Formats: sequence, C-alpha cells, structure tokens
Amino acid sequence: MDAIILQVLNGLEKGGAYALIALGLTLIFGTLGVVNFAHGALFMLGAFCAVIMRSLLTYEVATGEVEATAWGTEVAVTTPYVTQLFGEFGNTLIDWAVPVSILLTIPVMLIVGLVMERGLIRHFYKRPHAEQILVTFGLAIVLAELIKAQFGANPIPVPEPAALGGMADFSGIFGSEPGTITYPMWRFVYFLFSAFIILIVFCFLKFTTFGMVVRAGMEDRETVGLLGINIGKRFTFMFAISAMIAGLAGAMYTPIISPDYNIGMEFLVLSFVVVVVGGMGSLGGAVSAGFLLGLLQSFSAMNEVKAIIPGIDQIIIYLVAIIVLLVRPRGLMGRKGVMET
Amino acid sequence: MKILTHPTSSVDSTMMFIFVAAVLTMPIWLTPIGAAYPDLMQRFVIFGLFATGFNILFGLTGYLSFGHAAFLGIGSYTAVWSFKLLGMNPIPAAIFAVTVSGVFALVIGYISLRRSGIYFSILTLAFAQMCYAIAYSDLIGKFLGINLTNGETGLRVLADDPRMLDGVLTSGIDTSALTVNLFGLDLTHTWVWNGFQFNAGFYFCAFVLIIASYIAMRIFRSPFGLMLKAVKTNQNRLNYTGVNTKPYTLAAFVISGMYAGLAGALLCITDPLAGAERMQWTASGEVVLMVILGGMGTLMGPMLGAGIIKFSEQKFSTWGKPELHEFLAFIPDGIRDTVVSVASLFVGSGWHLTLGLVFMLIVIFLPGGIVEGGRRILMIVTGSNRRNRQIQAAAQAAE
Amino acid sequence: MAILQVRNVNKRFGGLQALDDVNLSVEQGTIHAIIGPNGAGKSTLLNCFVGRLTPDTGSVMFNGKSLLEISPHEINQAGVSRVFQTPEIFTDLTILENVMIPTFAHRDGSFKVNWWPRVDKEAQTRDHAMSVLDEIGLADKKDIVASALSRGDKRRLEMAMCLAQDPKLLLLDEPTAGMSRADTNATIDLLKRIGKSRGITKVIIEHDMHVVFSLADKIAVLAQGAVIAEDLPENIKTDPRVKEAYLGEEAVA
Amino acid sequence: MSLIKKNLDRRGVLKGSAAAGLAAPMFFNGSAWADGHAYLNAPKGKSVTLGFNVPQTGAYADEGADELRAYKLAVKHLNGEGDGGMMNTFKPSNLKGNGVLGKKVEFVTGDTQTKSDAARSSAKKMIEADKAIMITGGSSSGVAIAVQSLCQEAGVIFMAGLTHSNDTTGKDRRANGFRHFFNGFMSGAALAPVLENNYGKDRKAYHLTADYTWGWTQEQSIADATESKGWETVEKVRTPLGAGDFSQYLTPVLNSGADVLVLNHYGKDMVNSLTQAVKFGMRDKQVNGKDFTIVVPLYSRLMAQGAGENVKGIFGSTNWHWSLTDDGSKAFVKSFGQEYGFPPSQAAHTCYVQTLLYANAAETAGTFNPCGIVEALEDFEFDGMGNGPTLYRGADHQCFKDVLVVKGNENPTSKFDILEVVEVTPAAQVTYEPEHEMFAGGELGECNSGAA
Repeated sequence: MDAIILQVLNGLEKGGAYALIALGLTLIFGTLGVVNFAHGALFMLGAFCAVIMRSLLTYEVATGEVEATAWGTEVAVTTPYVTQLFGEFGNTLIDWAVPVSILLTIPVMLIVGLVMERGLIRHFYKRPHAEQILVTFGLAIVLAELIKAQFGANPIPVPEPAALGGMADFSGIFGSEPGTITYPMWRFVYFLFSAFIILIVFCFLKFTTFGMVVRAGMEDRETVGLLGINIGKRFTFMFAISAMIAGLAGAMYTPIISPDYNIGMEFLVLSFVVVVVGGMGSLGGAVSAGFLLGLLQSFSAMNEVKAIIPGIDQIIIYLVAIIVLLVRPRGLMGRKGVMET
Repeated sequence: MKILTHPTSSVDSTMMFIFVAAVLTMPIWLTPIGAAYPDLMQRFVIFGLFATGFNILFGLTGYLSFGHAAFLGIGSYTAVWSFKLLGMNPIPAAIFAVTVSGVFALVIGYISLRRSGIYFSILTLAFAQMCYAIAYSDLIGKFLGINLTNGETGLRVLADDPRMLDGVLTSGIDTSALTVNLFGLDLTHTWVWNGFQFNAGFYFCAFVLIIASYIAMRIFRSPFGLMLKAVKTNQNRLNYTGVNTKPYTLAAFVISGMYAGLAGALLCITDPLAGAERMQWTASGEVVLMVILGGMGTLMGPMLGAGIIKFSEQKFSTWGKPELHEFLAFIPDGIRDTVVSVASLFVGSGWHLTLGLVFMLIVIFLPGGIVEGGRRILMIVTGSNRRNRQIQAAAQAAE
Repeated sequence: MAILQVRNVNKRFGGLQALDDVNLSVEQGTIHAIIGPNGAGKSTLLNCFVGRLTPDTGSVMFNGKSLLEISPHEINQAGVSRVFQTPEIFTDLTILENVMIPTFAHRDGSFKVNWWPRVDKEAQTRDHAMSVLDEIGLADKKDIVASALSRGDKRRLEMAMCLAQDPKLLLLDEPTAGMSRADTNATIDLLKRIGKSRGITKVIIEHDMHVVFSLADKIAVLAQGAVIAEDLPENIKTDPRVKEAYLGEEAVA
Repeated sequence: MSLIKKNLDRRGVLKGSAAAGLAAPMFFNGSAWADGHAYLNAPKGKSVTLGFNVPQTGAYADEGADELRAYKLAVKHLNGEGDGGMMNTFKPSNLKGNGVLGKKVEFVTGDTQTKSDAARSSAKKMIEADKAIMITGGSSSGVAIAVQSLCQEAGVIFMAGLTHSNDTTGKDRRANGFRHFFNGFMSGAALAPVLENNYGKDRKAYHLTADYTWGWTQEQSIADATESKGWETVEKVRTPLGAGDFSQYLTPVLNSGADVLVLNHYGKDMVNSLTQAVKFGMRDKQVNGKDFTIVVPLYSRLMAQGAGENVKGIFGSTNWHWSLTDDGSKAFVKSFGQEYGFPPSQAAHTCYVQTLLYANAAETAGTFNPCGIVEALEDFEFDGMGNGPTLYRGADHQCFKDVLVVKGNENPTSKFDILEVVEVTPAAQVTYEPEHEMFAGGELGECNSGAA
C-alpha cells in the first residue's frame, strides 16, 4: 500500500511539471495555432536561469591567500562575494537560490517570449504546420547548443534550500506508523508550486477581461479579430506568459534533475503528447492529461506491473497517446470539432 | 513556363538521363569538394532514396509524417536478420526489408490516417518513438527471449549465425568473411582509378536509387500521382468527385514506408549494423528538412536536399580550429584568432548549432526549396514571368 | 419517371424539428428548385442527399438506390454530382487537370493504383476533358492554375468538372450566390444550355427568385422544415401559403 | 612481479606469414611483417594519420573533449614536442620522440555522437577519406563494440577508449581490437572485498541497471562478486538509458527490504540516479538494523561533478586517478596540467596510454601493418604508465593491471578532488581466465590487414 502511495506522490510531482509545460504549449497552440517545438527549450532556459542565479550568488572572490595545487598552477582561496557583502544573510541567500531565482526567471522569460514571438513566431501564423514545426525545431537546437557552448555538456547540480530539502514524513496523514511513507520534501513543494501557478493562470483567464479575450481567441480567432480587438498585441503577451510558465517550471525543477543543455529536448515530445491527450486548445485538458500521464508513468515503473509487460514503463506515454487519439480524438476535454478532422 | 511545371515525357527522359549520369559519375565530380569517399557517397544516395520516398507522401499529399525514420530502422533490422538467417546476399535482404516495412507502414498508416493535420503528425511521432524505445532496449526481444535488436549496441552478423544460403549460392567462395557480397562480388571492394574511388557498395545503392527514382517519376506523372496532388489541394471536392481519398493516402503512406525500408536495408548492405538511433525522431525531422530544402513536391528536390544536408553534416562535424585557420588565412592575423574562435563555435563539437541555424534559415527564406528557387530565377531570367502575369491579369479583367 | 424520391424524411436536433415529414419527387430531365426563407431547412435537406447527414426517419432513393448511410464518393459514383455555394476546385492544379481528375474518377472508379501511364499520354481522357471545357468556354485557359481564375470562371470550371462525369443528377447549392448580375445571367444561360443538350436532372437550392422562375420546371417551397407546396412555377406564384410563408410582396412579383 | 603468461596455443598459422606452418616465436626480432606486406592505408610520404573518434556532441561531450586533449598531448609528445609526459617513464619503450618509424604523427577527429551507427560512419570516413591507419577513442561500450567490429572488417587497428563492458574483450572481442581500460568483472572483483569489510557479510543488494551492454555485464559482475561474499541480490531492475527522473524506480527500493543500492549507471544517468537516491534520504536510512548504503561500481570523476556532494562516502572503482603518486602518473598530470590548466580524467589517461602503446608497437614491429602491431602488442608487459606493471594479454587483448577502489571525498578542496583512492587492488586479484563464463562465446579470429 505504501508503494502505491509513494508512486502517487511521484506521479503528482511529475504531473506537475508535465501540466505546467503542457499548459504553456496549449495556450500558444490554442490561441495562436502555432505548433511550437521550441517550448521544451523554454523549460531549459528557465532551468538555466536558476543555474545563473546560483552561480551569481556563489560568485567567489579571492581572499588574498594562495594555494599550490598538485598539478602545479596556483589557485586563490576564495569565499562567496555575497557572504562578504551581507554576512550570514548572504549564506541564506545562497541556500535559497532556487526560489530566489524566480525573481530572475520571470523577467528573463517574459523578454525571451517577447523576442521569440516578435522576431520569429509572428511570421509563421499563416504558414503550414510543417514549416512551424521545422523552424521552431531549429530554434530549439540553436538554443540548446548556445547553452551547451556556455555551460558545457555535463549536468550542473543546483541544490534546493536546506529547510525545504530532506525527507518529509507523510505516514501520519495516511494513517500508517511513522517512518514508512517518507518522500523528498522538495518534490512535494514542486507539486504545490505547480498547482499554485496553474491556479493563478486559470484565475487570470477566468476573471480578467484580458483573459476573456484570450479565451475567446482560443474559440475562434477570426471573429475576435473582426471585433476590432488588436489580437496581435494579445498574442505577443500570451506567448510571453506561456514562456514564463515553462521557464518557472524549469527553474523550480533544477533540484530534482540537474539541468543540462539537452533537458529541453527530453520534455519536448512528451509535452506534445500531453497536450494532444488533454485536447488541443483546452487548458483543463492539458492540466488533467499532465497529471494522468505522470501517474501512469510512475505506476508503470512498479516491478509488479513490469513483471506482466516488461518495458511497459518505456512506451506507456506513447501507447496512451495513440489510444486517446483514436478513441477520442478531441482528447480528454477538448471541444467537439476542434481540430477533429 | 509550362515546361517546368508539366514536363513532357521527352523532357522527363532527358532529365532522367542527366540524373543517371550525375549519380554514376559522383566519384569523379565530388572529388574537388572532398566528398568522394565511399561512405559519404553511399549516404548521399541512401538518404536521397529515403527523401524521395518521403516526398511521395509529404510532397504530393501534404500529409506530414513525423515518424518515418521508424521504417528506416525496421528496414535495417530486417536486412540484418536476412543476413543472419539467409546469408550475406543483399537481394533477399532488400526484398524482405521492403515487405516488412511495407506491412508496418500499412498498420501504422491505417491507424494514423484516421486523423489529419497536426494530429496525424503527433500520431506518427508517437508510433516512431514507441518503435525506437522497443528497439533501443529490445523490449520485444526480451519478451520472446531472443536477441531481436541487440539493444543499444546494434544488431550485427555474428560468425555463428546460420546463414543458410551462403554456402549454396556462393560455392567455392570463402564465406567466413562477414562482408555483404552480391553472388561473390564483395560490396566493400573499391576499385581505385587514378585517385577516384569506385566502391561496389555505392554502385549497388546507386542502381537501386535510379530504379526507385524512375518509379517515383512515373508515380508523379501518373493519374495516381494526380489524385495524390488533388488530395493535397482539396480533399472535400475530391470526395465529391467520386474518389475515395482514404486508400490513396494509405497507398502513398505505404509506398513511402517501403522506400524508407529499402533505404534502411541499403544502410545495412553498406555497413551491416542496425543501430536503434537511426529511428530517433530527430532523424524524422531531418528527412522533412531535406524535402523542404530541396523542394517539396518536386522530383529532384529531395535528392538535392539530402545531399546538401549530409554533406554539411559530415563537413561541419570534422572541421576543427586547424581547418578554420586554413580557410580564414586571408584575414590578417590580428583579428583572425577572434574570428576563428567565434567560428569554431559552429564547427567541430558545435556543428549542431549550424544544423539548427540551417533548419531555421531554410524554412524562413526558402520555403519553396532550392528547386523552386531555381525555377523562379529561371522564370525571371527568361522573362516568361511577365507573360504569365499578363494572362492572369487578362483573366482577372474579364470578371 | 421520378429519378429522385424523398419519402417522409424527419430530422430533429434536440428541440428543433429541422425536417418535418418531407416528401419530394424529381422527374428525370427536369430542373427542380427548392426555395424557402432562411432556416427553412433547405441546407439540412441537401445534406441528407450528400451523405453528410442521416435523417431520423424516411428514405432518399435515387434511381432505386438509397443515398443514405453511404460515403460521398459512393454517392458520386451513383451519378450524383454537386456544385458548392463557394466553388470547390483544385486551386493548385491547372484547369485541364481539374477536369481530368473527375474524368479519371468516372473511368477508374473510387480507387486505382494507376501509377504507370503518364497523364499527358492519356489522349482519350484529355480529349473528353477538352470537349467539356469547349462547351463551358474555358478551353483557351486550360494551362492556367485554377487559383488565378475569376469567381465566374471558377463556377464554370466547377460545372465542367461535374459535366465531365455525365452525371444523372446535379445538385446546385445557391450557384449564383455572391455573383454580379452579369455573372448570374451567364450562369442561368449555362444551366439552360447544358440542361437541354444532356438531359441532366437538376435540383437547385436558391434564394434569388429571378434565377428560380427563369429556370425551374417545378418548385418546392420549404418552411419550418416542412414542404408547404410543390407545384409548377406559375401556381407557386399565386399560392396563398407561399405568400404567407414569405410575408413579402417581392416573392409574388 | 612480472606476469608472464606463456600462451603457446597461438591461433595457428598466421595467414600469409613468411614462416609458413610455424607458430610465430614469442620473442621479437622485428616482426615477420616488417618486410613490406601490403596493408590498408599504408602511410606514404613523411607522415602517418591517426583517427580520433570521440563523442563531441551528446551526453558524453565533456568526456570526449578531455579524451581529445589527451590525444593531442600524446601526438605532441610522439613528435618530440612538449615535456614528453609519460614517454620518460614508459618502459620498455622503443619510442624515440621523432614521430613513429620516422614519420610525423598527424590526426583527424570524428564525432561518435555516442551512437553506434554515427560512430561507425565517422570511423569509415576517417579510414576511407583521411587514410587513418588506426582508430581510437569513445566513451560508451555500445560505440566501442560497433567501431571495433568495423575496424576488424575494414583492416585497421582499433585502440578502445573508455569502455567498461565485459563484452568488448569478451563475447565481442576482435583480433584488431585492444582495450587498456578495465572492465566490469575487475570492478566486481576489486570492490567485493572492500564492500565486505566495510559493510559486512549479510547484506541485501538492489540493482538499478542501465539497459544496455555495459549495464547488463556490470550488473552480473557485481552481483556474482558480492554473492560470493555472502550478499543476497534482492532485485535487478532495468532502467531506460537517459531516463532523467528516476523517482519511480527509486521508491520501490524504499520498502523492498534491501539495504544496499547498487547503481549500475554511468555519466548523466549516474548523476541523476545518485542525486535523486540521496535526496530520497537513502543515505540516512536504517534497514535490517544496518545503515542503508549506495554503491556506484564505475565512477567518472569528470561526470561526478554533476552529482555535487552527494558522492561523499560512496564506494566505486576507477581505472586511474590523477592523485596517484607513481612517477608515471605524476609526469602525466604535470604535463596535462601545464597544457590545459586542470588535471586529466581517467578517460584522458587511457586514451593517452593507448596512443603511446600503439606507437611503441609500431616501432617494435617495424611496420604499421595491423598484423605486425597485433603481434607486438600481444602479451606485451610494460610499466611506468600510471597503473604499475601491466600485461596486454594476447588471448583476449585485455590489459591486466591494478584496479583503484575509490570513495567520494568527505571534504573535497576543489571540484577536481571529489574522489579519493582508498585501495589499490593488485592485478592478480582481478585476473580471470580468457574463457571465463562471463567472457565466453567470443573469439579473436584472424588479424585483418585490409590487404585484400
């Protein structure tokens, strides 16, 4: 029983990441009708915002002493500049680097989204999907390679804050004796964080006029345009928001998987499967599909399940996508007729 | 310029003749640009075949399959299994590869074609990734208890494989060497004639490509091809003109799947190892780029696109700082180092950056592809562009 | 003999009774118009003929064969061609190709992997297509890509594509919608001309009374999904129920 | 302590050798091949070209870059430039520092992309277009096996780079292929005693294994070695290569009753699975009354940086480490440090040594002919290359030398010394018979000089 609860927690944490990415992707595809293969790269850029924030905070300053090394070149002994500047608060700042990096991620990702939409995506609204896929696929490779040129190919560890690190004991909640159901605190924090972001996005779309226009845009772009609403400006802002969502998902995920230049590509195919399973252009669908696939992926990795069908954990995602696309093409919560040809 | 859009049969046969001559003399005219070694030429021809096949589906019917590399992989695995069981002869390997990939294309196509547009692309992408995962960790092999794809190391012919027909067909020839031979003619053999390398494996692939291109040309110019073009422009009208579009698109999908299987087989005929990486979705993306770079829906475009992509891939990945210093020798020493250090970002270990940029630049600036670009330049040069516009203007005025 | 028989066709969408016990019969070789105010159910009825909609009850028999529950290409192979409200043609292909495709479809059936012969060597098909284009008056523009045509020419091309298949029944969904007066008259003459020479039965769904009364041999009037009158044009003019349905003088002018 | 392993049951008549019918004598007086037998890519003119096939893109790009640095350093030393590095300490050496056989050493590079078919294609290019006489490099066993069989068919020598799978010199061994790097069996044999005295006899091990050739053989080697010490293997679970998030594979470990987690992962997989395992609190858990421990059989110091301080106190094994104090290692570390400003990785070390060994074999045999090289390298004993006395065993072309058991450094002073050597297991303890059942099923076959 504990194993199942643990896998549920795993599924929720994974689902949180998938839901956030799919949410951003559906917003773009729902409103702009653009198939953005560079969405995974936005997740990676967010992750590297956290890496940059951490390296900024841990910027080392020479303390005057010099230390010889076995391989002959002198290396100066250093301490982080921040601690020199703020003393103890500096160390806590370093410890809380990942949550602090949100302050860097939001502006950076908004700008990235803006530049990407104005610079490139805008010219591709009317172009066929094949060309949209290829140009954004090229962009994803370019972004990944630039990061690799700057940060190298190895994963870069970004530790989570000590207070939110370590293991949380969930045994009490599930009524079994303490110590049996323990789960990394940060992964649960990540799930809460993603739920919080999803909530904000839904409230934003539900209760603000801007959100209403966007939702109308998702229903029928032409008519909204005909109503004299400058849909262009809205689209740019929508793209920036979805870039920010993906970036935040990436930044907070760094303690879970040490980011490297290829992390964007790994999430790319998956994010499209989640969007399609959820139903193109449906926000609720993307979120529920994200959590569904996260849970399925976790359960399929249980040894009992793998005993029945070996290797099911490696193809479960694609199997679900194929079954959903055939049985219920508009996805879990997509609207009838949307992209149902 | 009707000649370019609707060439008559005589124009076609001259084009075909030029194409055959160009392919057969590749070892000669490729030497100046340093691409005349067997491995690269084989890749030009094999990926040209793969792109030509893919173009029949994507170029004619407009259906974008993002998983065609799966059939390439299936063709490779079938070919190596044919080597292992029947012997190192390429003919049965090619035939089995085409049939097996055709069957897979039929099943995957039948299911995927129930949807269209981006749904169809994602469906084929999901199928291909599933095939890749199954091949990469040999899931079916584990299930059946045999070493079906040999996982990440790749499937190879081993000394103790049965190879039943080997002794029979090539009597008297030492069959212990695990190299592919066409009834005794060892395909890895290269004749060198004053500096040009004429490789037997390359000419086998070239021969297959020429036949396949001729078939593709016939398809393009036939009523069947016309129906495929009609599917692309207006499926609804075509249905109401009494044509059942489902079997046509499925036929195009299966034919392009078989071309991909054949290309996969040729990959193994020239190098008997079937690796799972060739089925990755990035390989499917590359073939789409080849067709778009060359010219979607044109006959020779995909071949051109394949050549350019494979050439730049090979060249960029092997250049390093020394080569850059050579090329940029004309820049004065002072700034050459900085230029070289920047340029080295794009070559050697950074060649993927160039590949990504090439992806973007082609789609942004040359969506019609090279052949389309060439056609437009030819039109401007011959001034016929003006005549065409006059006819259209006249038609407009009559409204 | 009635070539097309519609018997007690009903269709209900939730609360709305779109088609209310519709009965029609169209004589061989005649031009039968279906008119009625907006929302009378004309398009719903047409959709039943072309396989896009299956009525709750009733039958639609064409030449003894039911048009229900079969796919569009089977309907066409049965001899029913259709002209859309906005002309549906193969915009990327040339005019000649646009007409050769229906000719091939008529000859080879709904599917044939006919990959070896060359299109430009198919003399018999090309001549047939050219003769239809001559009749329609587009022969001189045979090599122009269809997207470059004017709206009138596009309509004529669509007509040519239908004629190329020698259909027994031609369904026209508001053929003159959005056309200038000159084009409308040209279309009327065209319909009259091909009507006599080929004896094709035609069912026209139309708003424009000028078109209806200059073409139709028989008129059926639809209101709220029910056929309120089916008679010769002159009787329809004076029929009180039609006037009441239309509540307007213009209908009876 | 020399390890002379007389191996008189040579593989019968060397094809086309002058001394027809006689097994070539063991001592060398210039190989029978020196008299100008034709062979593929025989270097004409004043230079000889070597092919360096390393991963420049993909997950192992940084390790590939380190290998390339070592290769360039080796070429510099062979051509007599630089401080000579390990050429000064390598004995017995015929290297003179004037290139090889008087020809200046040049090289071409290729990108394996850590994919078997891309690696073969770039190797074929170097053989066909650049006329490389030898191919070397690589960071994964799948690539090594694929390129080794290609070099065998093409007729050039393959000096393996970093490949730890038993199969490379086991069931997939080839006459033209040589491996200096140690393998899974040696890791198991070296680690088992150390694990036993540190963690005791009755432990329950849970294996998480990367699903490819290295993973399978590594899992089997460690399982057999630990079972011989009384450990019980609870579960062997296969994880997809490059999985990224391992949480769904780690939670079953928590309540499986196991008290040791063996991570048969390498490179990025090792970084992710180890970091996540530590974050699942497995380091400070008590099971069956014992502290839960983690073992990473094969360490890569270069990649371990990605795991940060999660490696602290975790046992593993490596082929070489820059902190060794023998004069060979010190010379190499100084030479590499001066050239590039940081210490070399074990991948760099094995590639550097392989290049020198190849060059020395050519000098000994008096020719670049692959069959001459094979003959010169088989049963070649040497020292001063950072691993102590080493034997290049002729029966399976595998080097037998001391193996290092390492542990995550409790307080590293820089990102270079995250590992510390805790024990040097003597070669005798890790040596196995050529036909050992974990290496059976392969046979070298005949050397191929590509002369056909």
